[in-house]
Amino acid sequence: MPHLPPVPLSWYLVLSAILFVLGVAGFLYRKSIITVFMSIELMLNAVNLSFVSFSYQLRRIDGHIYSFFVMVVAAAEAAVGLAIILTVFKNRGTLQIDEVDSMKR
Amino acid sequence: MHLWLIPLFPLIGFLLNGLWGKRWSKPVVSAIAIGSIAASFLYALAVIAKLSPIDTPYSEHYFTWIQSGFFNVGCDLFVDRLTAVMLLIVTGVGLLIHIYAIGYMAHEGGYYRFFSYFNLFVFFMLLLVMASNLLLMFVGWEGVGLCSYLLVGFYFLEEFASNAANKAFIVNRIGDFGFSLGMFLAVATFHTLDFGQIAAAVATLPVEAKAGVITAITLLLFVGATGKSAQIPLYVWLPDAMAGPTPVSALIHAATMVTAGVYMVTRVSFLYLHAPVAMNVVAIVGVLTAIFAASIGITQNDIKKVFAYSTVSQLGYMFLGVGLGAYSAGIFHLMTHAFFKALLFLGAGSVIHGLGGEQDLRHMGGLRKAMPITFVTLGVASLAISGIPPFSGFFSKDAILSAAYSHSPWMFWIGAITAGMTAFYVFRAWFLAFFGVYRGHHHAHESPSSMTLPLIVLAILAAVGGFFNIPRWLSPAYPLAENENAVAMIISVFFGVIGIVVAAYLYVIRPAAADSLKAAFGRLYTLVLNKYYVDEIYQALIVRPLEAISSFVLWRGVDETLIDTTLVNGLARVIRGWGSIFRQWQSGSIRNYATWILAGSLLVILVLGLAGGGR
Amino acid sequence: MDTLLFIVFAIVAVACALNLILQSHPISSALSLIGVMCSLAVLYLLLGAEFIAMAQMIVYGGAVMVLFVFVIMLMNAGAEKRSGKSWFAQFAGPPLLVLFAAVLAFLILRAVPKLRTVEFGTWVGGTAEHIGQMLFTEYLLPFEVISILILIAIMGAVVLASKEID
Amino acid sequence: MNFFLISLIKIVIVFGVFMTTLAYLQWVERKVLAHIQSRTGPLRVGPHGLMQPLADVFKLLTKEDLLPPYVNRIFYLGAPFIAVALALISISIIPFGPEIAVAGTRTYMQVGDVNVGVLFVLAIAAISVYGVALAGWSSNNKYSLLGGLRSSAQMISYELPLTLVIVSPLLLANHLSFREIGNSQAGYYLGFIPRWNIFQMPFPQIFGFIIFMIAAFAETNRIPFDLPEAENELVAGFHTEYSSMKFACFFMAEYANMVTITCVATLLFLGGWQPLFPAPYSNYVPVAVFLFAGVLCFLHAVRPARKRDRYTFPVFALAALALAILFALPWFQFVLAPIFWFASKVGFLLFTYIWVRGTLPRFRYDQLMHFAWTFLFPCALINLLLTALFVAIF
Repeated sequence: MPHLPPVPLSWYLVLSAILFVLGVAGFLYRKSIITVFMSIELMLNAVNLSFVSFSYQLRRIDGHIYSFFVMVVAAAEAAVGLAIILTVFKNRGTLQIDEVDSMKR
Repeated sequence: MHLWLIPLFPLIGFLLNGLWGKRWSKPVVSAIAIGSIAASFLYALAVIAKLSPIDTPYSEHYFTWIQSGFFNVGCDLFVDRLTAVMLLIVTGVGLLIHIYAIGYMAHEGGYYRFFSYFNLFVFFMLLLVMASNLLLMFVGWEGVGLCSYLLVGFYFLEEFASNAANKAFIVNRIGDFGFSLGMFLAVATFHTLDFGQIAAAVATLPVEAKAGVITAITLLLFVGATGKSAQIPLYVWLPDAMAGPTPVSALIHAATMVTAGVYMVTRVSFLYLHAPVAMNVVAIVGVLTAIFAASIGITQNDIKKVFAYSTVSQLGYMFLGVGLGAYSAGIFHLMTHAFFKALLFLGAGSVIHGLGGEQDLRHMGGLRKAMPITFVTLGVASLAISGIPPFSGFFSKDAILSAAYSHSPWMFWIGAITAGMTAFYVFRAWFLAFFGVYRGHHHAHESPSSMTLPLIVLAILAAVGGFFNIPRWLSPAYPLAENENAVAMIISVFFGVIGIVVAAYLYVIRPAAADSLKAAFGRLYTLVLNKYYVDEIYQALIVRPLEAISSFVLWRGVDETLIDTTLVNGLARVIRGWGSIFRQWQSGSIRNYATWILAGSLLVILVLGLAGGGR
Repeated sequence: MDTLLFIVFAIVAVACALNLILQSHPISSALSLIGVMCSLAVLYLLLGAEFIAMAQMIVYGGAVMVLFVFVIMLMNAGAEKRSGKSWFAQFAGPPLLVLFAAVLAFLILRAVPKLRTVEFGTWVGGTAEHIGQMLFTEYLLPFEVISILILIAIMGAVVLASKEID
Repeated sequence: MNFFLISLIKIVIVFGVFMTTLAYLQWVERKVLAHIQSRTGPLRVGPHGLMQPLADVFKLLTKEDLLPPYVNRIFYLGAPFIAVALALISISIIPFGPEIAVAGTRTYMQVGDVNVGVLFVLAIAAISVYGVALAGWSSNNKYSLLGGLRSSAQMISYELPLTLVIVSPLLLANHLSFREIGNSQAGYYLGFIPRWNIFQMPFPQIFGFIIFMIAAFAETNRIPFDLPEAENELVAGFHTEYSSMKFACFFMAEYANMVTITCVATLLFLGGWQPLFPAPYSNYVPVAVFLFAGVLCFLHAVRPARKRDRYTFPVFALAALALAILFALPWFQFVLAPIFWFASKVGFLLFTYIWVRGTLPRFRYDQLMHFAWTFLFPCALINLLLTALFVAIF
């Protein structure tokens, strides 16, 4: 087994940043409401990773608690959000995000 | 000692009856109401017996109510000799009137509502009496005002009742405004509202020969007292307050609440003693109110109105007493007045009850056979209020008039004349009601025993109440006045007897003479009968201009033109104008918005990260 | 060992995330997201957050994503269509994204240089015991509030989903 | 010895035993079902059909591997592997016995000890929904889709009471590691009632155990909760379109899940490897059992029902007697006794599975969901509340 040097914590943070940016990109370039929603979850996950990383850095578990709360909120958000998506789908018959713009008209 | 239990009982009664009384039968409701007052009365007796002689005030601290900087208000109750007297009056007379109300209210709607309000009133009155600082007292003060409002407007379906309630409430607000200002000034001056601490602070200050800050405080507090205790110029609500049921008039508008002003002035006497100017004002207002109200009382035909003006007049007496520094005399009169005025109202209520709601003296007459107990007890009360020895009114009124005689003779003379007028109008009412021939249509009958029993008890108290030597009981805190003045005594009794004799002559012996007298003084009579048009003057001077200002300046001008048209609509127009430019941004595409958000957060991160946020 | 694990799972996470935004079918995206979450759970374990790692699997993997997959299956959501709208996002998006990533990376590497190195097992703070103690002492109020939030979310979801649209 | 080597050995042992168990569990099931229904069951391949599992494996391996044309290829191929991989993972953290010393090295009878073992099992169980759901969806077949949806809905629904009811023994043990939970159940009340969680004072977890078992039946899609593969409605549910080895994967996953969940039940409620009887007596039990089995086999060999039994039963009898002797030796006793107790409890629970399958009819789908949400969930909640209350008070 090759011996590798230990990973600095900043790599974790950079990974978190990359995932976050990918989440934003998904939000901007995906057209299905569900996928856009999943991109939001991806962003939340990225933020959770940075919480846990900072927790490791500071040797305090507050970051864990925050990410726990983020998870719970994400669960609530998923329940309500998916219910909304279902309702939109029932009303509109479409999941394309650009076609749900009746607030404009 | 658990002083808090005393006001707690009525509060429990209020809560029980108020929350569930509608579902309970009348006996249950009355048992709760009367039981709570009786418990309170007995416990107060026990407390006083245990504490007596109450040479030093006994106080209990429960919790700190307000703590803000130097300002500290505790929820403290305390008992001293003055409080003891008031406690017994409030709970004792209150108990009798509660019992009376069972019979009186038996056929009225809202039975539970009446008793729950009544209990609430007693609770607040006890709080007022036992409070050991001005703010807590003010809670009770406002509370009794609230109950007064609720009970005056008890028949709220009648327009006159709700109008009277509103009038009582609004006029009291004016007084309360003064009271609040007085409190603010007291806080600013003494940094406390606690009676004991204020007294200690005042003791170090010199007596103010001219008007100073203490004078201002006392005068502002006295404005509150004129509102609550119906003195000139704020007396106008009390006669109208007779729209409530008669037990209310007896308890709230004769025996207890209206005397709160006198109690308050006595309670803060240490302030008044440092402000002779204010004391003079109190005395002058008192004596003027006394004769003014008495003169109106002479001409009134409504039996309750007669007694209402009599109350105003007697309150004037009390203020005359406390204004002259004879605090114990004032409290003495407060007590005897509680007995005989409560008795007068209850007797009047008994008559009204017996006549099926008839209140006009011109439609009564000859009732002494039909209602013997009412007749006798009302007679005792009339003798007491007229100051005929040995009835109670004689002692207390004499104490006040003696003080006046030695201080300022003109006040004494006005007081003495008022005493005569008092005797005249009270006996006029008595004679008109019980002598001559019956002029009404309803079949008169004696009231039930639940009503006559309190009448008898109160009659006994009114007869012998003068032998409770209140001035001596209070003498440690309020020094006894100079020796009784025999001259003053003789003169006042003389005026009283004159009043009775004239009344007997005009209304029993030669009834026609009264009418010819009316005709002779036609203009004056009309003036007095219409209460000197004070209500109309207030209407013209205060209410109309206020209405005009409100509707034209505030409503049309400020609200409609300035706020609605200029500010609200104008702002909306401006924003709409700008909005028509900016709404181009509103593309309706979520992804565009997200891009904007991204750009914005990028900006924020750049600014924070590069400009020093990240170290 | 833990370096290797980090590299492997970081690559898996990034690959899955890329797959999420490149796939056109929602269910592929959903599965990619599950992949991201599972690899993140491993990274959490490396960072000593064993409770959070398990919660990540249970809550995200087991509950949230199952809901997603369910909804996708229920609606039989097909692949996406091209859309000509949102011109601003089309043109301003890529440079902004690149700039955003660059700024974040730059700030992390420049502004927070003195970070620890991660060695598995040197600090295991996130045990269930520690988390529980924190939740029920210092974070009691947020915990209770969030439970109410969950309750409301449940009711909201039920109301929204059960509403018949005519 | 170094850590990796020990782990490797343990992995090999556990994997071998586990796979064998899975294979023979199916044989046992067929046999037991057959006897419940007064049949004989597999009999042809090997003595008493003992070679039947091997034959089945060969059959499935050599069958034609059909790939239906309209399926979503990636997910269709991936689903069985997700299912079987997740089903096999969980066994790695199950402890079969206490710490032992082999050749001077102390080790646990467990592949890996995880601090949050219970959570790990729950996490894996939560993820394993995807295998079924994806299989159903990617088959592009409405029966499969319905089966997959039903199955995932059922698993999610029953996960709630399952999780809630697991919390109660955790409260009693005050730990999330299976090993600690097993250790916490050592000892006896009054000298003879084992201190297992189902008897554990102050509030006996017998109700919790029953709820757990019901939810476990549903989690593993077994009768009476096997709605996802209800053949009269859905042909074969989510694996309608699967054949050959991919079908075998689902099959294996189901049995692996059964074994895992019975192991969890044993650890959480039945005291894991703790013996039923106090120390001196418990050592004689395995010996007695195997002796009895051996004698029984001899008796059957003397009076064989079938011709072949004359040769097979003596072999069984010898094996049983050898085991009995093994258990009588002190050192083996030390190592094997916990495994014996653990295995016998798991075996009993697995037998219950089969027993129930042979006895009960299937639920209707709405009844199933109704049962989960309106009965089982409140019961689990009440059980949890009561346990927490008693734990807090005592």
